[in-house]
Amino acid sequence: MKRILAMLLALVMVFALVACSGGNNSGGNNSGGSGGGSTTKGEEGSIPGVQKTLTIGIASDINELDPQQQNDQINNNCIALTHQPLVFLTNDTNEQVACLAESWEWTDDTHLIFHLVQNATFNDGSPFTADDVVFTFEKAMDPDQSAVAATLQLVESVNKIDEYTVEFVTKSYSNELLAVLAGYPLVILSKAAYESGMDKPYTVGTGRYKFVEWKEGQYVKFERNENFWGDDPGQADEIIFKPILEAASRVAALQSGDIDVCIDPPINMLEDLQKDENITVETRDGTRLFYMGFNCEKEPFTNQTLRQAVACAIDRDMIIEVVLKGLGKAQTTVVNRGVWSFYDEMEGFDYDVDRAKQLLSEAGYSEGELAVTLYVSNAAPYTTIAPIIKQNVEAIGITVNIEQFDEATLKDKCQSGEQQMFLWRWNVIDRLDEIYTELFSTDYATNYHQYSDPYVDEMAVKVLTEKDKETRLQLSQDLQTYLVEACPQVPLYVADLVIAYNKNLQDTYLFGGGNHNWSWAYVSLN
Amino acid sequence: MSEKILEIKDLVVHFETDDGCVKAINGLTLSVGKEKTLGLVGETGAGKTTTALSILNLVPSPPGVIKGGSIELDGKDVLQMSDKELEHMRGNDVAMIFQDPMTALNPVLTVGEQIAESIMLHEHISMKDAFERAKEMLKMVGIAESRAYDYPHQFSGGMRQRVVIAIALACQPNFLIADEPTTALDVTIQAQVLDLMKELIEKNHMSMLLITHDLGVVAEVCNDVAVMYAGRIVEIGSTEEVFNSTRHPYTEGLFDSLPNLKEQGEELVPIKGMMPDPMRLPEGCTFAPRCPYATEACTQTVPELRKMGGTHFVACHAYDDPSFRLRRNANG
Amino acid sequence: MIRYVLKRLLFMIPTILLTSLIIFFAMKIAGGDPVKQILPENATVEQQENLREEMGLNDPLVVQYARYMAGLITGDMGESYVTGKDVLQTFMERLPMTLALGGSALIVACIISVPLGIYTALNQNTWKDTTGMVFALFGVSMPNFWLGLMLMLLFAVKWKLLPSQGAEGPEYLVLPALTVGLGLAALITRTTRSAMLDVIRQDYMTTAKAKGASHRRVIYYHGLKNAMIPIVTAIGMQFSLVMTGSALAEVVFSWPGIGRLVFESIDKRDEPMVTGAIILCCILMSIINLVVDLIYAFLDPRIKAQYSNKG
Amino acid sequence: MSEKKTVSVETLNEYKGRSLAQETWRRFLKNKGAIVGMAFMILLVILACSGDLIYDFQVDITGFSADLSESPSLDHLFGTDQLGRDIFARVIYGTRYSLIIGVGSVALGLVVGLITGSLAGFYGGFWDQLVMRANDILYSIPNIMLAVVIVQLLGKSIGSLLVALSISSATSFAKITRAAVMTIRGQEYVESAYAMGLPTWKIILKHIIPNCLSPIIVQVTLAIGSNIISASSLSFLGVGVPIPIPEWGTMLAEGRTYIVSEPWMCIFPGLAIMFTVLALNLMGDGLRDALDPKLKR
Repeated sequence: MKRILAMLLALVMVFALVACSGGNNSGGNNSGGSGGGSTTKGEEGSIPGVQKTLTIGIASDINELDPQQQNDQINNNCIALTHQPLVFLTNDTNEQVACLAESWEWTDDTHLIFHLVQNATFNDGSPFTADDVVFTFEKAMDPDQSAVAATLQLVESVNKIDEYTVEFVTKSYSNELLAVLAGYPLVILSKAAYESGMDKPYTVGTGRYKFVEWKEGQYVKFERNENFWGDDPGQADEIIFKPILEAASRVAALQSGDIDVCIDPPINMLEDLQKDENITVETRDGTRLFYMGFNCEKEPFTNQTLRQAVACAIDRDMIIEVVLKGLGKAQTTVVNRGVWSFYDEMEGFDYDVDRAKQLLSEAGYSEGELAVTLYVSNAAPYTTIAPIIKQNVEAIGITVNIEQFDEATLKDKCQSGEQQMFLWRWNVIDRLDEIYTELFSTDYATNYHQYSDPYVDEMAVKVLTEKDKETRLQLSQDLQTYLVEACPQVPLYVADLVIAYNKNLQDTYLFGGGNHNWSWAYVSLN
Repeated sequence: MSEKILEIKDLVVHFETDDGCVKAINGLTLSVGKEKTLGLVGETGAGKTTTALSILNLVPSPPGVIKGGSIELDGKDVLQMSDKELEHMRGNDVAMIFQDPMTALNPVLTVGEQIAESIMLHEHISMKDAFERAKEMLKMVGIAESRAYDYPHQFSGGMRQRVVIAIALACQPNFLIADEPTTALDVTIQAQVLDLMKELIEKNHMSMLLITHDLGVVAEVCNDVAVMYAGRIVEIGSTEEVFNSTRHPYTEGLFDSLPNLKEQGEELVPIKGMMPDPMRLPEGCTFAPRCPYATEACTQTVPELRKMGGTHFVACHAYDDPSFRLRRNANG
Repeated sequence: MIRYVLKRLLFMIPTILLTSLIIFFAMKIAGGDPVKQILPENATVEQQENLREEMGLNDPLVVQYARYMAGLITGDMGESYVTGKDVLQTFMERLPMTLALGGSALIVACIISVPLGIYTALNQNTWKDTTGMVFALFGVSMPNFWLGLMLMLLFAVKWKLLPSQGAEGPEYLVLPALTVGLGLAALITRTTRSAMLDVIRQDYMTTAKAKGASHRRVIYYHGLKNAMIPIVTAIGMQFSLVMTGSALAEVVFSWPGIGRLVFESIDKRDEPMVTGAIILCCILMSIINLVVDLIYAFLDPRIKAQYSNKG
Repeated sequence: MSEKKTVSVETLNEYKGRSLAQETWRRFLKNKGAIVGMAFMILLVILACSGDLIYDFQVDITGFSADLSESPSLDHLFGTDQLGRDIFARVIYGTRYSLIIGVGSVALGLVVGLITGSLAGFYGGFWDQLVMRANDILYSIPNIMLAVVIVQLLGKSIGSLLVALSISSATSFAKITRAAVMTIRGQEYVESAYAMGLPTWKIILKHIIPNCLSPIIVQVTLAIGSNIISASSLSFLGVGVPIPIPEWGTMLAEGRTYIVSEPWMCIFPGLAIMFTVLALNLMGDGLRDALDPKLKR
């Protein structure tokens, strides 16, 4: 009996040992002897003066690397390394420039022709041709195979004209189609890879890096694509994305040198980071608009004047000061600052308690009569914004109860219209339809405002299809003025993008909304 | 008088607890001769166990404090020994058998290990060799060698006490302290264990201090008897002397409270009252409050041991009056 | 003994059944609509309906549960809504990490606590006792996440001695293990102390001293061997505390273990992952309890005898 | 030695007529740590009760001022937080929430644990199986995960937090009660009470509960502390006490990103938690020593 026990204990020990070694050597069998996701602090890679590994500490977990099965920013950051779209969105002018397509033209209202680059290859060495493009989009348009089919609703078919020319047939002209095609879910996949029956065929792309491994919850690792077809390949030998969800931990990891880049450092830790001589804190104009929305279908906010009264009660400057320590910009309009046709000159509803009280009585309510609930996510910054809004709105005599949910629940509740007021954000870089259609068009799933107005629906389509730039600008600005007056939401601020990194980090390609492209970045050792 | 193996002089042991000072032993003097067995008799709480522990210098401290006196073992004062000397002495020169065999054995070690430990510690041999010796010891106390691998809970009370005896005798000490070795056992087993002890002591030429409250056991095993009350010896002498010419009223009380099988129908005479609170011992003779013979003088001073002839000593003021006789003796 | 183990394993079945029942229905109620989670927000109603039918979500809950249990028996616990990965496989990938963390935390805790417990017991009711206990209580008096952050700021950021994040080598284990271990120290110190207090008053300790064993030997050989029984029991009884501590440390130190998996899945309402992980946790804990009981038998021959008598 | 102790205590009781409670109290008083702990807890209870007299919830606690993120000064002893709220006021006012959560969850757990534990211990058989299996389950799921699931299920509020936290306490109370009941049930005085025809519930109430009081009292003090800690851990995971209630754990979790720039925002709530839990633990340890006859000297 003792022997049996001894064996059992031995088993337990072996188990524990395996566990330990499993923990210790995970991914340790990789090139250069560097541990799976560890930073090779100061270790030179194959390019002189370039640190071998670039490690990026990210704020949320990567959950999917199949481009068409997702549309999360953090996954897109990874996909941007390994794949390329037809057209590339620049981060300064918000224009689409050549990438896998050399040039393109609308031949008429329903035909868009792309001329493809002829020397491109996938990271497995196979050439890139029109077949891959057709394959990619046919797959993308099939709702059974793709999660982003809805973004291509306008496209009827994609046809191969010759080896390096493809044609998109659309239902109508669209100002936004190019921008859609620049999105990372629609990067070009390798038809050959899919047909070869390989595991994870979606990892084969034309980008500067190659997928190596994904240790769930730990890191995703990429290595430089030595077969890259272009003339500006990646610099760092490896790029590693490491999810560190706890913000304070992420900053600590940057300061201790365990990561080279810290995405989303908490605003209140910036001062300390700025003092650190090894760290650069970069801020640039953001594209993410935070707002408080009303449910326009549910009492009492079916009342437009009441919505305006609440809007007037909110002190945006205070919110920016408290939440962002000033690193953000207030705005009146619903279009994100920086997006083409952004127009902020309308009168709107600035912070004015007297006006708010007056509007409240115009809306037919007396002070102290109303009690409303505000749904918020239990994450930053909403937990900080919510008490301010509560205080602000209660100052005009409307009691506010805050209810907190996790984001998934909050989304659900907002979609089904349970909320009265809610806090949310919307990131838009260049597509107006992402605002007019997705936020304010009748019955659109992400229209959490439950806002429905035939005029807005009609105008949204006009803005999308109007070819004359001047007219379009006018339409868009009129629509903004209209929406601000209708007041389905109180735009609070656009937060600046803040990112902290090793001071030797070079060649970053950052976007104000967070869709960064790290293909060129590296840590210089000089 | 023959040579002494143990001489205790004026031993004072107190327990200094938070509640107050418990005066367990208050100037105890006794001695045990070589190859002799002394029976130490007294009520529960008289300080018998403390005396035994003092001999091994094992009075738990805190709260126990040995305030004064000396304990000479073979001429060496135990109280002056260094830790090393003490460790060497314990188990090797002096061994102890404890009252309750149920708790005296370590439940998580095999009995063989427990016997062997003592041998290993004192004879500096390997555990393996010691274990073989332990088996022999088991055989000596009448337990099959194969049971060396068993744990204490697998033994009955009498068997356990045999194991305890085996532990005590493992290193052939020349002095054995047995603290009520049979109290916790069934009557039938008691006799077996006593016989075994007697036999082994004679065989090994050992001396023994036998602590008990059973006067029958004393009569059977001991050469000498010391009667203890509230931390002092009140009467000491050869078994014959103490039994046949009892001098102290307390000893008399002990005999009177024993049922006598020969004279059926005789009423038992319990000693009235209770042992005094060891924190508040009465002035003078500590037995005075319960003593049927007590006089004014008894509450004044503590009586010294006085010689009553031969090796017989008694501590009682009553003998200031030369004509004093205990009732028991007067009648008998 | 084998029969005893088998019997215990059999006893796990109703526990697992009940757990799965409760968790399954709880998650069905709390989890929200899986279809909305899998499909993009702008999916059509038709798409949603198709998927719902395909996943069998239109069946009564009881049928869904039966189907789930059938899967469970064959080791198929479904796929994550978020990553699409197999639940069992994901759990098994994370399991070694949690075991490594929990195990080393226990070792850390024992290294601190057992000597401290003995020390305080031997000095009962003195200032040494009080100081020792306050020291032991230090870790349990603050939330684990907070302790972890403090340790990280000191050891990783300020002194740059240890890595702050991740799980790529033994050195990465130090800070999380220390965090969890300090949290457990109070419990083990307390148990050790009272077990030792109990043990040092036992007669067999006097027997050992009377044999001539040194103070050290008496305490560490005779005493500790007996005191280990309540200590191991306490650890076994509180294994959920180890898991809780690890779970929080995993979040702070980005340690890819089960705790983090569960929290993140709950946050994303990844229903199959949460349901599966919690059922698997339950099985894991039952096995750990069994192992603790066996260790217990190993330490205490009286218990061992009981088992062999029973079966 | 052991006989000596019994004698001295028995005689003491006889001479001075001290009850067991008095004896325990006297022993408790000898433990310095326990006294400090108890004094601190009394202070906290006073603070918790008087919070409303000193502060106005709307103005001082949830209302913010222009003094954003100020370091500790004479005006603001503990500084102010990111919304300009006085941290001293919030910590003082928060006492009640932390205590309510700690005490409330333990009380809830205690009631459930006592009832189920006595049922299981007294009736055995089916009840015992039922309670013990339920305990097994609750016990095989790590507390914090269970709590997160429960809060998720019931929605984020103090009430659901109480329920979530009480579950882990309930299991340990049920276990203690059951074990105590099972030992005591077989004892003669209970059997004689039974023989005298006392109804079961009365026997449980009169004979059994008082006899398992001491482990329960100790467990209560310790559980209050650990539940306060658990509450803050839940806040860290985003399912704690809803804002803007100034519960310590929430403040600590909220303030953790300010640890470098404005450390006072999390240090003071952190210290409040630490001292409270430390005090409770010292008190619990003192009680354990005082109540356990084995551990007397």
